[in-house]
Amino acid sequence: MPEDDLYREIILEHASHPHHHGTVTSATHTTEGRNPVCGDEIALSWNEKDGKVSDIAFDGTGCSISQAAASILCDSVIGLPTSQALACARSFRAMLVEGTAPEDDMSDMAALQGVQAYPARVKCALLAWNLLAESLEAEEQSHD
Amino acid sequence: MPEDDLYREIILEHASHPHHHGTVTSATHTTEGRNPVCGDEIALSWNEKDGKVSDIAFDGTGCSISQAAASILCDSVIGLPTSQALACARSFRAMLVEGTAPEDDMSDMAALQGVQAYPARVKCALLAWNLLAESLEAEEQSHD
Amino acid sequence: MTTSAHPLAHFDVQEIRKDFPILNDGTRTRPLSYLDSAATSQKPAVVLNAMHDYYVHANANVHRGVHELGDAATSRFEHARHRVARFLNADPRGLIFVRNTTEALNLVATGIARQGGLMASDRVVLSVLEHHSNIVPWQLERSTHGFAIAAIPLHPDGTLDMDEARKLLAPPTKLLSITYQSNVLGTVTPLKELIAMAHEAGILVAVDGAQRVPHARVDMKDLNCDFFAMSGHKVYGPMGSGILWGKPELLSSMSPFLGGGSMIDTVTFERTTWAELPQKFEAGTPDVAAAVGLAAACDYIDSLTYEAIEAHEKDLMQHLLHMLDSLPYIDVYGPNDRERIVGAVSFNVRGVHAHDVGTICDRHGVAIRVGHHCCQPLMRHLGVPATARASVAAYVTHDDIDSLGEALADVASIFGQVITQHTSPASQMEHRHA
Amino acid sequence: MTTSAHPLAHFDVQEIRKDFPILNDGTRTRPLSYLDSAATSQKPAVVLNAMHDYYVHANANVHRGVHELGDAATSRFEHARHRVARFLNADPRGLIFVRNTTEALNLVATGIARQGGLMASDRVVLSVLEHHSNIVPWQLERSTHGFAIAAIPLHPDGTLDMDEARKLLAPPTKLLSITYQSNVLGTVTPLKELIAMAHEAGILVAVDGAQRVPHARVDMKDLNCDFFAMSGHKVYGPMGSGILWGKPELLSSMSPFLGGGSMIDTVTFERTTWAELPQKFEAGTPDVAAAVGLAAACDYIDSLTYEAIEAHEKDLMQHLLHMLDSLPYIDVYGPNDRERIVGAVSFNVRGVHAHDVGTICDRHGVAIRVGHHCCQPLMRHLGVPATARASVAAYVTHDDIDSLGEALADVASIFGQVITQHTSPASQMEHRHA
Ligand SMILES: Cc1ncc(COP(=O)(O)O)c(C=O)c1O
Ligand SMILES: Cc1ncc(COP(=O)(O)O)c(C=O)c1O
Ligand code: FES
Ligand code: FES
Repeated sequence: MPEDDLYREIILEHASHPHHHGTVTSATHTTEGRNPVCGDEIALSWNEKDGKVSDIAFDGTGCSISQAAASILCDSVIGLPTSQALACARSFRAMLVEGTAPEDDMSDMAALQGVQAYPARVKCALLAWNLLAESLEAEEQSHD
Repeated sequence: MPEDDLYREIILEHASHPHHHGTVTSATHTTEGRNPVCGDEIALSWNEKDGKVSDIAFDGTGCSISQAAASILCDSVIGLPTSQALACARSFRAMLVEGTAPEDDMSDMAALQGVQAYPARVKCALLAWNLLAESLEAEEQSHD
Repeated sequence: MTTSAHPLAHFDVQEIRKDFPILNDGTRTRPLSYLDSAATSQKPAVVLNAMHDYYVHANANVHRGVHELGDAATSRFEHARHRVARFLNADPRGLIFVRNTTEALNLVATGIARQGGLMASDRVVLSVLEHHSNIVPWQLERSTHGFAIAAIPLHPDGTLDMDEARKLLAPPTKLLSITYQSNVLGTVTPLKELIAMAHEAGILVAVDGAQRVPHARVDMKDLNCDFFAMSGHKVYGPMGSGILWGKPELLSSMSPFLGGGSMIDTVTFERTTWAELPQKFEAGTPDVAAAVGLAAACDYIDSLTYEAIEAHEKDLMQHLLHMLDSLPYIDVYGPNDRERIVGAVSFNVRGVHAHDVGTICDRHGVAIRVGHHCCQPLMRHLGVPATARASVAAYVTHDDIDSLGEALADVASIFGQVITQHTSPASQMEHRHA
Repeated sequence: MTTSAHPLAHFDVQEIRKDFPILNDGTRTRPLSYLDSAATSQKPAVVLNAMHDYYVHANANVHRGVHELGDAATSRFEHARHRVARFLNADPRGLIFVRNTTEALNLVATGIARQGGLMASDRVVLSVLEHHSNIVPWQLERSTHGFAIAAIPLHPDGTLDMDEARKLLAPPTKLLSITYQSNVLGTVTPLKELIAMAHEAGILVAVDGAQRVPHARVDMKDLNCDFFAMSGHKVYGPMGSGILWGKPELLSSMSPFLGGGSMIDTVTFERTTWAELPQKFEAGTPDVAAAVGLAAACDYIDSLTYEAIEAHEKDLMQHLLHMLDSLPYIDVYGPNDRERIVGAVSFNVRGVHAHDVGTICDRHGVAIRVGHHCCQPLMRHLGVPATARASVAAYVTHDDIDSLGEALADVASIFGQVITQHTSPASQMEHRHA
């Protein structure tokens, strides 16, 4: 086995000790979704304050990829303006779907790049990220 | 084209000028059936007297093979004891289904031997003959 | 004979025939003039190879695997879906793989009726042209849901009575299901006009496209029908391949058709919820090889181009109709304007049963279809129990049609006496001396 | 590794592997251990060749032609029907070609319910073991016809609670539809006992045989069920092939399933009558190639003999279960008596999601299935969201199973920390030093 392109240390670490696991109290936003292939579900809850994601958490169970991706998501967008959080979700999506190289500021997100080589698992990595993107996009549109 | 193995002169003659076409008046037996492949129908009617087929006729339309076979049927069994008529129908069937060589006394019936080479047309040749056989077999059983 | 005379000079039918293994079957003892493509087309090697390639490199069940072959099978299957969708200029989410046109039309009938979309007070409109596969599915649902069925009548030449159509496309009609091209007469229905009329009255339109796609480009966006059914096996694709396309928003609100694996979201004994489109309508293990083969058939048609196929087939039909019209003992069915007869033509040898005609053609190595062509109501309209039908395809040649002409002359000579009874002596003479 | 140790010494798995092109795919860059045959089996060359041969020498539509190819196609199709009927020791009149088990079970549910055979006061009995394809078809008919559905519960080890079965096989139950062998647990249900109980109470029995036919001879006369569904693609046959067999007298009195060509006698818009069996249930152009391929698969199995396949698979399952039971971090589902686990086994790596197990196995070239296996009620019974499943077939070797063992050790080493949390230190040690 070559150096692991999927189950990197950092992923396993996030999966076994996820950050921001649980629900945000009195969240301004909640959303949940299911990966239809496996039936796994993830729920996101966050607080938006002054146009920023002031707090965020995820709940639900699933494979290590989906859990790590959700944990990394929370780490990555907490404190960001919502527009930047959305941009972040879009870069992540582009990295996995279109194969775009990860940007410099993607930090732990880039660790999931290896998922691209596992078509059946892309849905896992995107589960939480798609939920966030869809929710922020819907919000953006309603502001237009 | 070699000498015609299907549309022999005798078949065409029976088909264009069928013998015993119509219905027998005050028939003791009537039966009708359809070839499911084409939808063509034939009706047979006959009189049984003293254990013999004293009169017989056929009605309905269909291809030349079915019409010739019905015409030849009427010619062949008229006047025969019913048991012999049934034997006749069975020999005919055997000739077409099992490829048995025609017996000496089969006369015009043997002209239909060529149908065997045309699987899709065997049903045509058997249409009237099967009707007769089934009817006589049912009668035989009810006498047991 | 090549068709080098027609405008698209690069279309060489002899070259095309090389693509079809069955047309070059060395084990045959006599020639084959296959004029029965409307029943099922022959398959080019590229289609057979695509299926074989799937089995040898990628065979697995789809949508459920996390293993390499499962990924490969799923990706080939979904690629096929997108390929066929592109072929039809259709939204791939609405593209459901089925076995054939028959299954596609049953899917529509069941999906709508089961959802409560066809009730006792409603009406479904068909036409007298329809194939049984666009009649019986509606009757089966009628037996449970009790709606009415009406059929647009035909003019004597088999064209639709558009005045009657207009009257029927009004309340309580909920749905029009109609053929795009008659498999018996070769005529094309005025579908865009019918669809506009129907939509104006809030009526859904399902199209039986089985006989159209073999002969002309069909474009879902342009046509704007609600449902479209076709058989892959009639367009150079494999047996067991077919398509139902439907507008995604309609399919989403419909009841599923078959229940089973892949089409569900969650299952409990109390209540089950459905998967998203298109999986919702693809229960159980699909025939991945058939889908892959159909996609290859789309590639094949596009490589020939519909323009070239249409030009070639038009030339063939002219030759065919000219031949039939020149034989005094032949009755051709359909409009007098022969330009309107496309891809297939029905006829009878006067006084001779169609099955006898079929058998004699077969003895000349000419494969035509005889019978009611699964169109008993149309046969009743034409007043005949059966017809003979010759149909063309990209690989058909003038020679094939000339062989049919010879076979028909043989029918005339074998049944000469019968024909004489049905034909005027003058025209009979003409033929005898031809 | 060959299985020369087992009694049938002429069974050489390496020779058998040569029959399967995909197992000898020179384009692969890594080995393939295909342990997912329960999803779909690989196909031997004889099956692929039979289909190709059909397309190259006999392709035409069936039942309607009077031409040579039509005869050839019809005769190959009907020969296939008789071949498969002989394989199942079944009356060929009751043998209907379908796409897969799912379609077969939908056919039974629709045919009975539409005929009025399942009404609001009736009950259908299933079991908690069932695949979605033996649950959802009944629910779809329930939505129209309103009958009740009940499920025979399971003991904790996944075997049927026969006491509860006995109670349910009584009025108002009209029909029992049940699996012969679990696709998740590999257990075989006491079918003959259930059928006897059901018949005593005048209850019809439909059998989902999808997972049984790959592993053992099934005999319709001996089993005496009323309906039997199977997938050809799971028994070395092509995708798109499957069978519903039913007692002819029952099928004759049932409503048709799909409406269309070939299944009718006469059609008018007012009233349509049905063809005789088996055509009544085969609407539209069938997939002749799939039927021909399935018949070739029957020939293939008979050439290997079920006796040899069973002995070989029993040996494989012993090796597999021994390996799984020796790994302390593995939970195996099903009865403790491992002899009762046939053809397939489900397990989980404690603390690790089944999809992660599946992906790591895949990286070792080991194809297993992970997920709910279209058995969500059974997953709920087992108290897990998903399992990993390994299944065997004639072409599987000890090496394939050893590769799975290595992959599982890799799972353990990647997820070591997680597993530690879920496993006792002692057994954990044992594994680490193995
Ligand atoms: C027990 C059982 N029933 C039914 C099915 C459904 O088979 P298919 O997908 O071929 O319709 C399967 C396989 O997936 C199965 O294992
Ligand atoms: C107009 C038309 N509709 C429907 C069908 C049915 O197609 P299939 O038998 O492929 O379901 C056919 C062909 O037989 C047809 O010509
Ligand atoms: S397997 Fe369910 S989310 Fe990854
Ligand atoms: S074709 Fe109808 S009986 Fe011969």
